[in-house]
Amino acid sequence: MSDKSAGTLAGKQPVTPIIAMPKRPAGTLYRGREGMWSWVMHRITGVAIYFFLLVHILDTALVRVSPEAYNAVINQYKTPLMGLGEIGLVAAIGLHALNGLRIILIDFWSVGTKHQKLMFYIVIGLWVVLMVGFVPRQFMHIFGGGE
Amino acid sequence: MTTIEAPRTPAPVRRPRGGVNWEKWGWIYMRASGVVLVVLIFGHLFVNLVAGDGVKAIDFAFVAGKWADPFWVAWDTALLWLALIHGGNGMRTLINDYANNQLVRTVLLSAVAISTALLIVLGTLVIYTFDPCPAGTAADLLPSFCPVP
Amino acid sequence: MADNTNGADNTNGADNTNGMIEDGAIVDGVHYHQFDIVIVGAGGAGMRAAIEAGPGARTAVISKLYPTRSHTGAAQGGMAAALANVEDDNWEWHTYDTVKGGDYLVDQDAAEILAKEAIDAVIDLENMGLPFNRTPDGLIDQRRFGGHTREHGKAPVRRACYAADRTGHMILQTLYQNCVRLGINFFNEFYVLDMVMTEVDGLEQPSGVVAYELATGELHVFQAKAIIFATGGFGKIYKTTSNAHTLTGDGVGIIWRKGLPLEDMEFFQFHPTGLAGLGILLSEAARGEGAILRNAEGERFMERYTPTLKDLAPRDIIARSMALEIREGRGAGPNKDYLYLDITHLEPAVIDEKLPDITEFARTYLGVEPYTEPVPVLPTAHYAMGGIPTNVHAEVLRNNTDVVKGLYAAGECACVSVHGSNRLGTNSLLDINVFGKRAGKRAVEYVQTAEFTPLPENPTAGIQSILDMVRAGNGTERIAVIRKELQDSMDRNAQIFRTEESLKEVTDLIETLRARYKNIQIQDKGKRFNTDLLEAVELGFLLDLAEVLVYSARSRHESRGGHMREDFPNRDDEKFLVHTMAYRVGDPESTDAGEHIRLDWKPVVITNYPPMERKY
Amino acid sequence: MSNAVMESKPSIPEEIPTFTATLIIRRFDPEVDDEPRWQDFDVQMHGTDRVLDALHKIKWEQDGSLTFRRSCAHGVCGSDAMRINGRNRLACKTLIKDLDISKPIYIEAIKGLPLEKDLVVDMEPFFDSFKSVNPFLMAGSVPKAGKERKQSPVERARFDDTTKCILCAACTSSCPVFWTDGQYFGPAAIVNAHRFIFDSRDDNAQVRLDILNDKEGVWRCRTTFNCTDACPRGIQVTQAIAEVKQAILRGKA
Ligand SMILES: Cc1cc2nc3c(=O)[nH]c(=O)nc-3n(C[C@H](O)[C@H](O)[C@H](O)COP(=O)(O)OP(=O)(O)OC[C@H]3O[C@@H](n4cnc5c(N)ncnc54)[C@H](O)[C@@H]3O)c2cc1C
Ligand code: HEM
Ligand code: SF4
Ligand code: F3S
Ligand code: FES
Repeated sequence: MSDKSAGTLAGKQPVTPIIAMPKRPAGTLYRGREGMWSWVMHRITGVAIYFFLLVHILDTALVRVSPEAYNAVINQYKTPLMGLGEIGLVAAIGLHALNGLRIILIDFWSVGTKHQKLMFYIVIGLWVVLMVGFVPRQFMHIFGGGE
Repeated sequence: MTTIEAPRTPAPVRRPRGGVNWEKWGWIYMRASGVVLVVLIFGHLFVNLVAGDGVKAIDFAFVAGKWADPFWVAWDTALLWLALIHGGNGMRTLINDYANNQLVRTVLLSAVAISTALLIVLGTLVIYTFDPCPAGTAADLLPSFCPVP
Repeated sequence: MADNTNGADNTNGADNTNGMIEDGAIVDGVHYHQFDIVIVGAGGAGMRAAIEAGPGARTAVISKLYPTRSHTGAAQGGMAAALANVEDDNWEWHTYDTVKGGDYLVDQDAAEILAKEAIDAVIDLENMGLPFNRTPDGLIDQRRFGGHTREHGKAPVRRACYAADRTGHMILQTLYQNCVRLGINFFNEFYVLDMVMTEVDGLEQPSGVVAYELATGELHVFQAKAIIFATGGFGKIYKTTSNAHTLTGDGVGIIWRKGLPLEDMEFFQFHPTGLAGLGILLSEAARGEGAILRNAEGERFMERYTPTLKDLAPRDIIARSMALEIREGRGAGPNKDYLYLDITHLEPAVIDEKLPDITEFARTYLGVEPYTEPVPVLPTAHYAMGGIPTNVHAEVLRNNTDVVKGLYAAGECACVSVHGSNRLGTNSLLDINVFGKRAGKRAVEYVQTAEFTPLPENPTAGIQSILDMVRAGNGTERIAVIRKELQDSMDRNAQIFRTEESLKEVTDLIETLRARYKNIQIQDKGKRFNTDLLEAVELGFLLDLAEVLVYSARSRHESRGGHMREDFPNRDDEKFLVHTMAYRVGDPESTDAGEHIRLDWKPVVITNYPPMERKY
Repeated sequence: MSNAVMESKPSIPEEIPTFTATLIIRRFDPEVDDEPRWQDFDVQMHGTDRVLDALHKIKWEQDGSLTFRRSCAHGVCGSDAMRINGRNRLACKTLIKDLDISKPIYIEAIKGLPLEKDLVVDMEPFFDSFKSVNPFLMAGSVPKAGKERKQSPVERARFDDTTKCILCAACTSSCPVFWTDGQYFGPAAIVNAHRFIFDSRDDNAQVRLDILNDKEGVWRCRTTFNCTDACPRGIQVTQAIAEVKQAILRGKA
């Protein structure tokens, strides 16, 4: 940094401090590490899956109404847009599930807390593998030829 | 000299415990169900989205075909119950964390409880009262094992 | 905020005609409280007293810090007691070491009590839950410490009971935990700034204390039958010090301003191993575990000064030897102005187990890796041997013989005197426990029969005028500047080596600083959490205490323990085997210290150990 | 002459060049402000200076009304936990040079406890939680008069980590669960319960386990590890909480 404020050195009179710039956050975002971000992610994915589940049960319930109704709705799942959504769903479930296992290991494995960061990166790694396996296939299914 | 009102907060009131320890059992349940759910969900996703033609393959006939097998009936029932209670309990924690207003909290908690319960009942009914070959439906919509009318 | 204040806005008891105001009353914005015993200070000494007093009498502990923030928590090395758990030892040897360590200025009856009751003091703490380190048989483990020997100086002995290198932390926590267990009333972040005295039968008697509540800026008067001062030390008169920013000697200063005497103020201990440039302490425990002091040439220079005890000689001797090494050009570093503490020959596992904190200090603050590099160290102002004179029951003395009824002092602020002119390491944690307990016990006995002393007409007048002076002051001086000038000069002129010349210089400076202090201005004019205001008040105490220290030092024409006069390099038992007693007299505003300080002398109690030459 | 040695003393800091650091501090004066505001200060610092030194410099040379708690200045008293660049740290243990000084340093009070003034928060709720876990030895046995209770070094080591706690609140006020409603006991209280639950001399572990088996007890911990990361004493806080959870599940310490 520059030496622009050498004048503030041990001066007799107080240097009037510069009043803050107008827009500052009310408070800074807490800069947690792996543990905190994995939790944030776990929460968000958990809620997302829950809401998906609600909808999913409702649509499946249409099988009791009539095959036509069910098929009409389920066809919506087959549009490219929903296809992408399904990628999101799998991504969310994948993260939630893998991280859920990490949490369980932290809780029950005596040295789990010690390795939590490493396990976090393993979760991310496995998740990437999962997605690499799933995404191309899903693209094939939704965009790919086939009748 | 005026008295400035003491800025300090009163001690939080610790509510006495009673009845079932929801937090503890909830905690245990989340983990127990979690492990099982991994198998159930990935099995479910694999069969529905990956195997064969993926999502494209899903239709009434597909579902009916699956539920003709008691194995998949049991699988989906377990999935339904475990996942909904898991998710519902997760939502309960979240609401307890963020809804500070007692009224809002009660409303949200009831909403989650009701929707979870309702859907469990609904889902279970659907699985067990499912009729794979409802009368008056075009045969091409039905699974192959349905008697041709 | 008080843990247990009776918050009711009770103005019914607002009747001060008989000097008794009901507990919980608020009169003219001042809160009134009544307790049998009021303890000022929640460090080791204060809380040890509270544990004795709490169950026996209505007790309040008033502390300017949350109890667990007290500086007892910074103590690292250990607490001495001749438990003989690991090797042969007995309290009589401990007494001898204490007397000799204090260069024979120790009151030997008190030292005997200290050493004898040490054993119970340690066991009490263990029973209260303190997690001492253990021997393989499950007993309290002990380690070596400077000046503690077997058979009257033959060889170092393992006498210090310890919990890693956070013994003080564990003592403070354990005592606080037990206060919580007993439900002691704490008034945290209440600054006691004055003691109120009322004339009874021609004698000034303490009737209460006045405290400033940091959170609200309001005053509280605590009327009490017995008052125990346990406010700790005042190392902040020096710049390089192991003491906390909050150790400004308020309690000692209050007693001084009441015209009561202060004893042996010239004796201040400089601990040999402060982190160079910072003053943060590296415990003597390091040397107890085998660390070695080295000069720039890597020589273990203490072998030359104290061939028997070497690096475990008492602190005054080591600190002086270090200063000599540097003066003779064997200091390390670019300016040849510090020395090394070397623990590189110790096993990292031993270091981690026994000295984890201090190695971390070196790493954090100097960026030195103690496993592999020697740590730069320098003596640092550490401990006030002097303070409020008490007898062995912790009762405060009015003069050489008479006690002030209902007034007690314990811990570093008091002078019993068990430390004489130089305290042995680990004897202070012991002191606070032994004499804290005694103070608490004695106070309970006293309040059983004593009556409240009526409060005077306007108990807050004294402190209110000081607060008004500081708040309203719109002069040109900043407190930080005055404080820094004081501390710099004390480090230069009244540290390990002193001469008439240097002491005169700092005396003159203090007189001008006292004048400038009247011309200060603070910037925070608010009521809530006004730490600016309190720093100003604390500075007033620092100036007073520095003045007494220097004044007493000028009059002691000898060298003894922590007081080393280069112009009088020898100990002079003929003239100076006496305690200094300083009184504030006359006009405190006068610019010549001699006009408002009077010195007197008090004989040293000698029982078994006639003064001898001090060799290690 | 006699003092030549001492005069040139504080040489170590001098070797390291000075630099200017900008601190942006979240201020709040309850008697004036409705809301906290940010204020910038430039200070000249040495390489070995800590954030606490910077705050002192501001208070002593620029603005005396800046308010914060501090005492020991070397990380053992627990007074000065604050949020430095978004993380809970002790100001006296954070060296300026270890922060990225090309950017301003953000300093604000710890989160989740009522803000009183500038960097000072109300510690009462924190200490109340601490007190409510019975943080003191409750031994059933009476030791032999004048003797210590025995405890082997192994038993002693079992709870060593959690005896280091200085009650600074860095952990509790870093915990996202504690921020939500402040009802959770918080990691510090659990750490101090752990210290006694696993002390072989204590016979009332069950009492504390029951307390922590509460709605606001250990089960609210979601293993976010912020506490462990924040603890200036290096206590493995999350590990301690995990051990308490297991002890409750197994019904034995
Ligand atoms: C770094 C360091 C290491 C040490 N290591 C050892 C060691 O290993 N062995 C050993 O025996 N000794 C050691 N000592 C010395 C010993 O720790 C202290 O002398 C002793 O702890 C003092 O205890 P105390 O109770 O008298 O005071 P403190 O613990 O300092 O407590 C003073 C109390 O008074 C309160 N107070 C002060 N002023 C006011 C006021 N105006 N109003 C209200 N309350 C007030 C404070 O809030 C505090 O609670 C060490 C000292 C230091 C600095
Ligand atoms: C695939 C297997 C799954 C595993 C292994 C798993 C695991 C977990 C675990 C261990 C927790 C507890 C986290 C904690 O206490 O910190 C949790 C929380 C949660 N789960 Fe799951 N889960 C899975 C599937 C699901 C599903 C299908 C849903 C939605 C219905 C869901 C929704 C939630 C929610 C909302 C939470 C609460 C999050 C929080 O409190 O932070 N989970 N999960
Ligand atoms: S556990 Fe660590 S962070 Fe928490 S209060 Fe104790 S010392 Fe501070
Ligand atoms: S930050 Fe909070 S969530 Fe648990 S791991 Fe620590 S207590
Ligand atoms: S000032 Fe004591 S911990 Fe920072």
